[in-house]
Amino acid sequence: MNDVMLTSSPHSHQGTSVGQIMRQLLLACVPGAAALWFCFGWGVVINIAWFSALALLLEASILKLRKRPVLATLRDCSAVLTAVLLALSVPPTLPWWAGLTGIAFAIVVGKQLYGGLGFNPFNPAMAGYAALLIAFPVQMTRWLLPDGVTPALPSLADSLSIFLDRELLQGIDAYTGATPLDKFRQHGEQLVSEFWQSTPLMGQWSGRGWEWINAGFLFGGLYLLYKRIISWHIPVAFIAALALLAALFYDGGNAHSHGSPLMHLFAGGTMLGAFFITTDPVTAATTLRGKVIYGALIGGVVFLIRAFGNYPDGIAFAVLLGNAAAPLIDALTRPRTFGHPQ
Amino acid sequence: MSASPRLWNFPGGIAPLAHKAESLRGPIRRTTLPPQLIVPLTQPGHVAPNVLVQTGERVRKGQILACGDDATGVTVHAPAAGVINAIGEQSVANMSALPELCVIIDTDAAETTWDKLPPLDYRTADADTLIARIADCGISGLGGAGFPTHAKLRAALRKIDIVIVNAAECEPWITADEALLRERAADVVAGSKILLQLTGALRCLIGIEDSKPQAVAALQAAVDDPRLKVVVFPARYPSGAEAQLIYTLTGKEMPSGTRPVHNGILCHNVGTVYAIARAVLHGEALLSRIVTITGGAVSDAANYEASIGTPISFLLQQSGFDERSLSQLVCGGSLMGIALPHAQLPVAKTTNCVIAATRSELPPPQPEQACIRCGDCADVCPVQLVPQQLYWFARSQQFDQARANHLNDCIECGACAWVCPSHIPLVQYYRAAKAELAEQDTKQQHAVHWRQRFEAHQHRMALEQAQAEQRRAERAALAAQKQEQAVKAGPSPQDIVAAALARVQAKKAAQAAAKPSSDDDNGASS
Amino acid sequence: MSNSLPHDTTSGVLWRRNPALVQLLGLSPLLAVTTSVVTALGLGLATLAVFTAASVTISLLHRRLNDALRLPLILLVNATFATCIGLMLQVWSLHLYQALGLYVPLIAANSLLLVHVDSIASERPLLTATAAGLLTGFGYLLVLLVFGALRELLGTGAVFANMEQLLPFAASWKLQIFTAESPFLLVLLPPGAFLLLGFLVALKNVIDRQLARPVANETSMPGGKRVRVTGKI
Amino acid sequence: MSNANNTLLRYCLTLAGVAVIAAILVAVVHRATQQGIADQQQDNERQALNQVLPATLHDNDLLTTRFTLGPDTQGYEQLPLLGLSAGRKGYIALRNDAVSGIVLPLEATGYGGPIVLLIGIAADGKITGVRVQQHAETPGLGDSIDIHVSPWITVFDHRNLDDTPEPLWHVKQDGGDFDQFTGATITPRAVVGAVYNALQFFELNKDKLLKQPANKEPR
Amino acid sequence: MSHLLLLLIGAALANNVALTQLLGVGPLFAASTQLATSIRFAVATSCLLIASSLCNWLLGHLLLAPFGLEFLRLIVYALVIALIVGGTALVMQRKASLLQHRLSPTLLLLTANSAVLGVALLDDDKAHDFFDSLFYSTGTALGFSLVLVVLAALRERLAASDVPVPFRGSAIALITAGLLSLAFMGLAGLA
Amino acid sequence: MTMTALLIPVVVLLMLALVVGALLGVAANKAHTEDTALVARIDALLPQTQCGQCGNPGCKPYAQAIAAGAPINRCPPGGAATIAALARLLGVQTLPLDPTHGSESIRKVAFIREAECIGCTKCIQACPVDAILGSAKHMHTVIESECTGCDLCVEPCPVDCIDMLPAQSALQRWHWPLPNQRMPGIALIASDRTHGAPA
Ligand SMILES: Cc1cc2nc3c(=O)[nH]c(=O)nc-3n(C[C@H](O)[C@H](O)[C@H](O)COP(=O)(O)O)c2cc1C
Ligand SMILES: Cc1cc2nc3c(=O)[nH]c(=O)nc-3n(C[C@H](O)[C@H](O)[C@H](O)COP(=O)(O)O)c2cc1C
Ligand SMILES: Cc1cc2nc3c(=O)[nH]c(=O)nc-3n(C[C@H](O)[C@H](O)[C@H](O)COP(=O)(O)O)c2cc1C
Ligand SMILES: Cc1cc2nc3c(=O)[nH]c(=O)nc-3n(C[C@H](O)[C@H](O)[C@H](O)CO)c2cc1C
Ligand code: SF4
Ligand code: SF4
Ligand code: SF4
Ligand code: SF4
Ligand code: FES
Repeated sequence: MNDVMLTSSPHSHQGTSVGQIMRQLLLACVPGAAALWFCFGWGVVINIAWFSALALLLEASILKLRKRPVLATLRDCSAVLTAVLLALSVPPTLPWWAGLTGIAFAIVVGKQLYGGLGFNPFNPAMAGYAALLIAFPVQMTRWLLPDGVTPALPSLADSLSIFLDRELLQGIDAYTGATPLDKFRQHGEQLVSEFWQSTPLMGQWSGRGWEWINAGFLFGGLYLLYKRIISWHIPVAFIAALALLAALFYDGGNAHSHGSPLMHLFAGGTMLGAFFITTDPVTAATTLRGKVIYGALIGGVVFLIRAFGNYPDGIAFAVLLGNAAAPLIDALTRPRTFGHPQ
Repeated sequence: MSASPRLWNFPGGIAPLAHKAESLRGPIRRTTLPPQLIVPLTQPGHVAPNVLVQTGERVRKGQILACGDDATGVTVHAPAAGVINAIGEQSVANMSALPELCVIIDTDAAETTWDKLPPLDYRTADADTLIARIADCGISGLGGAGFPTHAKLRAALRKIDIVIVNAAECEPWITADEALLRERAADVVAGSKILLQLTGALRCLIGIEDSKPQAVAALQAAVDDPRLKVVVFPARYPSGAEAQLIYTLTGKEMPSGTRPVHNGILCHNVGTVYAIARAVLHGEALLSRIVTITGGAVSDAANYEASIGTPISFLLQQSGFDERSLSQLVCGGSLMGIALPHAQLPVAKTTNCVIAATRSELPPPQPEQACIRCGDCADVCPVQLVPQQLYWFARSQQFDQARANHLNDCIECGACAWVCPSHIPLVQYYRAAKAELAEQDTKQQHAVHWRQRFEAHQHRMALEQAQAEQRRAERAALAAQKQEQAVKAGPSPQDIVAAALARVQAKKAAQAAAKPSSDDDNGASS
Repeated sequence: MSNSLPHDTTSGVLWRRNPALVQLLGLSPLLAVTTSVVTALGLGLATLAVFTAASVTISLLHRRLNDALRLPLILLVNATFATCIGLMLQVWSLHLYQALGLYVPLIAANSLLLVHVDSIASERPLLTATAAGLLTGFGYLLVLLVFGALRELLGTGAVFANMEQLLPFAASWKLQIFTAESPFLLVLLPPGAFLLLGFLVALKNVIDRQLARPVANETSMPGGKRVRVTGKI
Repeated sequence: MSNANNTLLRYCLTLAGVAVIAAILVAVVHRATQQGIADQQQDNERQALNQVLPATLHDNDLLTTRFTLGPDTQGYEQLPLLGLSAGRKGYIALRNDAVSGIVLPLEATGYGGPIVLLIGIAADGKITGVRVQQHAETPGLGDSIDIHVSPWITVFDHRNLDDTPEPLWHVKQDGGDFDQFTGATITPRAVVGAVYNALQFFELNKDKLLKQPANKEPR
Repeated sequence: MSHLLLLLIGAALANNVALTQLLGVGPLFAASTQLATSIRFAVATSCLLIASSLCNWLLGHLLLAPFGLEFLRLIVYALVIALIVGGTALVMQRKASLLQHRLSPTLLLLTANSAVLGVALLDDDKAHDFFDSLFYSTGTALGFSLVLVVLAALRERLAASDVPVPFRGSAIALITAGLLSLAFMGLAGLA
Repeated sequence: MTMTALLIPVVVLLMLALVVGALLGVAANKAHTEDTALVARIDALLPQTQCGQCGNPGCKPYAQAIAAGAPINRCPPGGAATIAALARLLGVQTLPLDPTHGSESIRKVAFIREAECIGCTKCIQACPVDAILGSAKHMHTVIESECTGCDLCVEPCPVDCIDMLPAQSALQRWHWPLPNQRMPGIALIASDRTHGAPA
């Protein structure tokens, strides 16, 4: 009784915790990750393991350096989540050193330099992705061809060799090629339907394999919505803006078309971005109206980059731009306080 | 029974586990008189009370122990007869855990006569009489804040349309109001009618959560006046907070910075209304109140009608207190209550509940983590603040920003901290920041006042200086005249010395004449 | 921005209150032209020249400065010298001039130069003004140089490439320190410039704290500087 | 008010005085450096041309035998082969007063936008050099076409349409003779295609081009 | 018309003055410590930028070019900027210059903005006609203002962050700008 | 070099300079900057204790000094809050309070032990806000609500009968402190969250 701590009210709590939320997110990643593994093989798994280990190590050393509690903080799982999301975004052929650079940038520059969990204005995983893309464009644009397009996915041994940056028997070029979005950018004078015929890369609605990957993340996202871990505002606004713009510029699928809404929704990182990345509460806008604006802004920029920019996909850049705008959006969309005029 | 009235939905809110059944298993218990009572003399704003008794003095039950200085002061009565053992600073159930002035009475259980005032007929008495009676009976709000009821009523005299009786009791664990309503609804109804009479209001709404069907039934049975209406609304914390309750019942938002009485509404807690009824109809001062004793560390949770000043430990004992399983001792509900350092503290007029909680019920707070801006807090804030932003501003000590974001509208309900996955003690941040802002305001007021005073002072000094200057000039002219004469006469060194001496003499005389002015010292050199 | 103090010591200008690192003055060129040593050195020297010339000129004119005239006069002087240096640089090495692009004429609007000329030269006699101009310009040059070398090294693995553009005899100065399969492009691009400078500033802060540690706080008498508001002292 | 006018006058005069000095200074420096700058500019241009057309191939000053080619220039067969979007300069190399080679401006569409090239072709149809003058390819991917980044662009030296027949004017991935870069096929594909087009254009307009001096511009 | 629009978008986003062209970076940091200040400053800089760009275009084409005096352009542009900055500041100065014997910070921040002079010079280099110049300077002004205000809002947020001590202040501001610049790289190719 | 080659630039720049000079000159004459406004705005942020600890005879003089360039960190009664407000107004960096001018403390008021007072009036003369009542040879009292706590009256008192006492009781002063700021999740030190310690 003597050493009872006297604290301000309230004295009870709902019982949720940050670690719990992050673990739910990790769980929700599983369907999408499984689809990635199915389509691209072991590289994905290797990346997840490597990134997670590095993230924990880096975060622990910085916390140690800053004399902050290490274990208690690692237990919030946010570093692992960052690592997993980054690993799910990068090509499965990334050599170990590029992964190291990327995760170091994400955890150290993107997160810990700002003070760690909760303080970072930019999405660490996307900061890491963007930095990697700029720094090592060759490795970052080297996507595997999905199962079904290529006769064989690299075996586990081959995947490990690729990861360790060793020479392969057949050469890595045998497995790699442009992603569907990249290929689509170069459809030149073809009609969309002609383009679809011309390459085995395209599947039902979108890139072969990528459809399933996006469906996986969509499924995980719906689980998060159901669990009320995330609110609908950002994903819905993001998807709506992207689909709307795509529809506007679809142009009947002729030579100047920028692709159908369906293609855009199930291509590249759309669903991962919509449910797992734009929703990062730390770096997103927080007011309800703000969230809608934020989601729509990112969706719009993603389309602009895909359609008119120099990059085949723009989730990372769009998210970073949205992050930058978030504080401003928040400042401009403060809700009306009870008892105050509008 | 008419069709259920329209209800309005206030924003946000939470639904924590109620924990109310435990203490509602039996009727309100009366306790034996504890051997010693510690009666707090606390006054609004912590100003010093006027103590009217002395150590060693014998007091009767209901005798006035102390009163306040001004119109907002609260009268404190002896809850029981006995001898004053001491008057001094004692720990009481407050947030600071700093001692306050109390009177300790060694009770005399044999002596039970009670100095009551004569009953009043509220239908004929005028408002001033009624308010004076309420003041004489030492009633202050029993709903939480403990604001002197007579002061609130005096401000309410202007124009009140609606009287609202707050029977929401939305906080977990507390059942004092519910118990009161189950057993003594008639007095509450009588008190409401007194308030209607006193204020001239046309309607009285008794707001109560739908989680208290027995109390609702008792109330409805007791209501015998068409002006009174019992309004039942869904349970959601903090439906009992004044502004939220008023909105639920009337749809009126109290403009920020105003109190309900400014908007034609008077809101009182049922306990207060009951006390008003007792004071007016029976002349009884507020000597006891109903206290819920509950929590896993007591085996026999119940409501007690306890004399003010009863040590909490005394009540706990009666309920089978097991100190070993205690984790936290909280006075009030789990969401707004005060954590108590120990149980040797007295029941005060605002003490509605004591929770002796086990570790699983109210675990010690988890370490604070960084805010992840999840926005859960904003979803539940009943005032539609953005709590996390207020937190960021408070944390970085940008208090002006916090003010601009309406920190002062926060009712400290704790809903935000209850949901926060990062376990941030948000309310403590707000309290600290609010205090800081209040301090700034006081400083600002002082500064304005002192600037005026200083300028007045400067002005006065300048005037005095000018007057002194003038006198000096006159003297100088005089001296010059003299000197001129002396020159004409052909001065000698002796003359000059003599003249100087004369000047000194003159100066001393002048100084004696011009009393307080200090400027004359300079005159010597001229 | 206006706190570049006129009474700085050499170590103060070069390190402790280094205008570029501490006050973030003259940042645009520092970030833009430091992709290699040769461009950094070229712009640094040009800026140093304008610094000195403008300091001298303004110090000569300082009696004639007043509120309304200060700005146009300073800009006029800066622009004049920047133009002259630009013309001369074109003769010396057009390649370098083109590599530096806009940043040579933009010396005229360099915030460090403006603040320096405004605060130092206009209050000082000729000689000290010249010295101050040289010193501040030199401090800036050093930062440019260090930053340029760092970025060139990290980005390409070599330093002192293309030095012949500035110094005709320096054609063989290129030092290949390491060869990477994938050059670290990020440091050569604008984001890398910001990030790297951020790290440099932090490094300076760390060093400063290490340096500051042994110095005991001077004890001072609290309230020692009080004056009486009323009455006698 | 006269006081105010006085200060006004003083403002103007001070500023004017300094302005006059500044004008003189700058005018003098400008005058003094004018010639030097012009020389430098020509030197630079010559150096650039030297890279695509070695000095040994000609005895004239290429700057004196410039001509303009643009999208709207008349009189050439299949001008679109050069892909020009704006008027640019070509140069004629003379040896012993005969045309010994030619430098053509050229544009290709790369990954990040237009790639601006200069190609030198000897009178016998052999490429003497190709250089990229401007491009917006992704750093680290497509930018290997820049001589400062990689020597790749020299693979064209000495080739002609005979020793490298049409099927080989492609990147290796498309069955041709030229290396692509790791992770970047579009850029080299574009450059190879453009160079091939330039050779075709040269073949088509050989007669006109090798008689070019009529067209020459005064310096 | 569409090329004017592209010019505007390009100047505002894809080739943002501050983040990709690295012009006006000093004032960007100095004026972005508070959101409210940054907005005022963004408006002031935008007006200055557009006005000076147009004045300078007129002077350059109507005065300097006819007399072959292009070599004077820097001096002329600088004087025009001084006139606009100084004039507005003198007339509108609400906050008296703090230190009487120095240029006021606001004045300095406006003048020392290399974006202002830079745009005038770039107009020449790119041979813009009058409307090009109008749209280009407007785009530049928009781009600068956007980055300034966004950075200010970010830095206000940083003020409450637990940034490691050596990085507090300008270091973390620079790193934030770096990440912002990284984000803007994604817009390459738009326009 | 021909004369015209020199003349044209000279004439052009001369004209331009004259125009710029004239316009700026006119503008400067029109806008004679009012400094008193700034002093008043600075003064509005000072606590008006009028204690002189800043080295100026009163708050207004310190405001003037700041307007003329004095450091903003010299007022101990104002403390960190005042420094922050000044920094915001003036757009300069905040600084810690200059310890040579004193340290921040809670507000105090003068209290005269009336039994000991000899009525010398020295304290009355010292008080900058006329907060002391009394006349010669009669005991003096401080009007508590007017006293700024400057303690200027303490030193002149020949019998040392003036005490500076806290203006508010500990209970009145108490408020919740900000929770432990070392974040995140530093193990809580009991005393940091245990109340009772006045902020
Ligand atoms: C004129 C007037 C002034 C009041 N001033 C205060 C006050 O300063 N503090 C206070 O807590 N309640 C004051 N009250 C009472 C409030 O209206 C309210 O009933 C009381 O604060 C209870 O609030 P609670 O919701 O926190 O329990 C005042 C009421 C009136 C009529
Ligand atoms: C969050 C919150 C919850 C409250 N809940 C109740 C409640 O359930 N019942 C109640 O009577 N007063 C409650 N109050 C206090 C009321 O706001 C108000 O102070 C009281 O009804 C005034 O009556 P009184 O003057 O009789 O105390 C609450 C206050 C707050 C801030
Ligand atoms: C961001 C990004 C930038 C790229 N930049 C270029 C480039 O500049 N040049 C290029 O040839 N390919 C570039 N590519 C790669 C092409 O899109 C394509 O994937 C590559 O040429 C491989 O084509 P292949 O499958 O035909 O070998 C880039 C890809 C990405 C994702
Ligand atoms: C819904 C949700 C989404 C998240 N998305 C990301 C993400 O995209 N990238 C990331 O690094 N961390 C993400 N996190 C983890 C965490 O918030 C993030 O690491 C913080 O930004 C670190 O301060 C997410 C967390 C949640 C709850
Ligand atoms: S609930 Fe807690 S973590 Fe979530 S936004 Fe609010 S304060 Fe931050
Ligand atoms: S404590 Fe304040 S901020 Fe939090 S929910 Fe309640 S009213 Fe809102
Ligand atoms: S120290 Fe502060 S309170 Fe005292 S005189 Fe100076 S400004 Fe006023
Ligand atoms: S009474 Fe004393 S302490 Fe109070 S204001 Fe006057 S001189 Fe200052
Ligand atoms: S109290 Fe006035 S002199 Fe001592």
